[in-house]
Amino acid sequence: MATIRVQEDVFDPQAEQVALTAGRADIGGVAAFTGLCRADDGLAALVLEHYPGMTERALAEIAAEAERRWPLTGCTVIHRVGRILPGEPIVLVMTASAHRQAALESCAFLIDWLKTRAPFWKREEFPDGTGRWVEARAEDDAAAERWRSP
Amino acid sequence: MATIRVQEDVFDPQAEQVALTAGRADIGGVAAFTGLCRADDGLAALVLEHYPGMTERALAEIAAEAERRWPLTGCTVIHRVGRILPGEPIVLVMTASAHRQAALESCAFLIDWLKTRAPFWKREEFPDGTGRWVEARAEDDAAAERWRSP
Amino acid sequence: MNGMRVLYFAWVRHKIGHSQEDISPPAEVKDIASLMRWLATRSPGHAQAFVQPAHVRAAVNHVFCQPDHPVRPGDEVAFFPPVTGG
Amino acid sequence: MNGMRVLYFAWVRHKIGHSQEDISPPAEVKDIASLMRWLATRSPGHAQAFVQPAHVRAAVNHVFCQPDHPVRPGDEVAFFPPVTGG
Repeated sequence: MATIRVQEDVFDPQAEQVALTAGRADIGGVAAFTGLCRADDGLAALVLEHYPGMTERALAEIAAEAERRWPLTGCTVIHRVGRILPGEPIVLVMTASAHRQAALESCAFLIDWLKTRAPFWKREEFPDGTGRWVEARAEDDAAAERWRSP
Repeated sequence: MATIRVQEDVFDPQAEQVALTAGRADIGGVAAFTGLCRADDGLAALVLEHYPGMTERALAEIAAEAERRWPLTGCTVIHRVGRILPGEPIVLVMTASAHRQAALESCAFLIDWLKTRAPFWKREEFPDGTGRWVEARAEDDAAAERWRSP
Repeated sequence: MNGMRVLYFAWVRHKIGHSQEDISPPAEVKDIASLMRWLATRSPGHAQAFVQPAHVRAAVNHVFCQPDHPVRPGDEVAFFPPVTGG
Repeated sequence: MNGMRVLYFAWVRHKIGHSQEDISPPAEVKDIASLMRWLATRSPGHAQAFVQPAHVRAAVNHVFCQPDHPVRPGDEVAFFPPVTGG
């Protein structure tokens, strides 16, 4: 039921929100998180690599887990791959529910789990032509751990 | 620094996100919550009343509190008043930060505090012409209480 | 000026029948609680609006206040139900 | 089919120098850990990629796996650093 997309193109959060809510009057709230590319350390671009085939499966499982835990009317996950410039969006997670807390919590859950459970890798490119693989962060593991089932 | 608006017109979350992020490359994430009008019990419309003068002040104080608690690069709160039809948006809160958790948490904080600390009142209108004032909910008080300073 | 402006919202306004009035309460009206008791004597609608004072919230000069908050000439005082926005 | 397809991503791919290979490991390679040890013998790049096996994650047939997870002929096995999407 969730909408899952991996794409090179920039996405439009508003179009996704319309798709999630059009023609319905049972949705009390839509929560959305857009992750953006920061120009840390003079970054020229991020290059996003993924594991085609596994990525879609991992994202669908994460979305299905959100739908098991919260009463959602819909859920959208879009992740870009390829070359992404500073200021551009990287990822969108959006959830809709009759209830505000379900939308807010599931949105936070989706981005936390996506960061530790979906096969994407970021490489930073700098203006002088050098590059550096981004390292996984302990804070992201800790954020994902909050949502572990008891 | 926050953008605060009380208006009758429908708002455009995407335009607000562009306003919050345009020309910057120091934002890691934007969190947004849109509250929508549900057609509960066959509702025909919601009529939103507020206290002009106090409303703007209350919303500005709530936004300022969010900016004190989290390192935000920007924050937008838009609340509609007047007659709102099922499926239409009522409220938008949007926060931007270098850090994802700051954006997500402050967004949840803003909507929770707004619900208990901004002078808006909802009246439900039904197709038969009857009306009913919406009653405050204990869950909303509990949600706001989570954010009380120690 | 000797008086106060009082505003009413939502069902408090509905019961009283108008949204604002300028009043000059007697000297013994010193806080929100005593102002509510005095307002309740002004009409059957006022009496109904304030029959359960604990169900009514107040603001003085645009700030939410408790029943023991003082009121003074020149204040803008508002009475309303618990808020339900968002 | 007797072999396995192995895929490499991110710096594991960079160190090894290509993104996939079809291999036929000996019978004693029964799990992810022993497959990593065997792959490390194939070239200096492989050796460098697997020098600290705890820094490498694995998936078998598109599912994340621990080092003791079995591998069998016909499996698609992937090696990569901890993920950094989002």
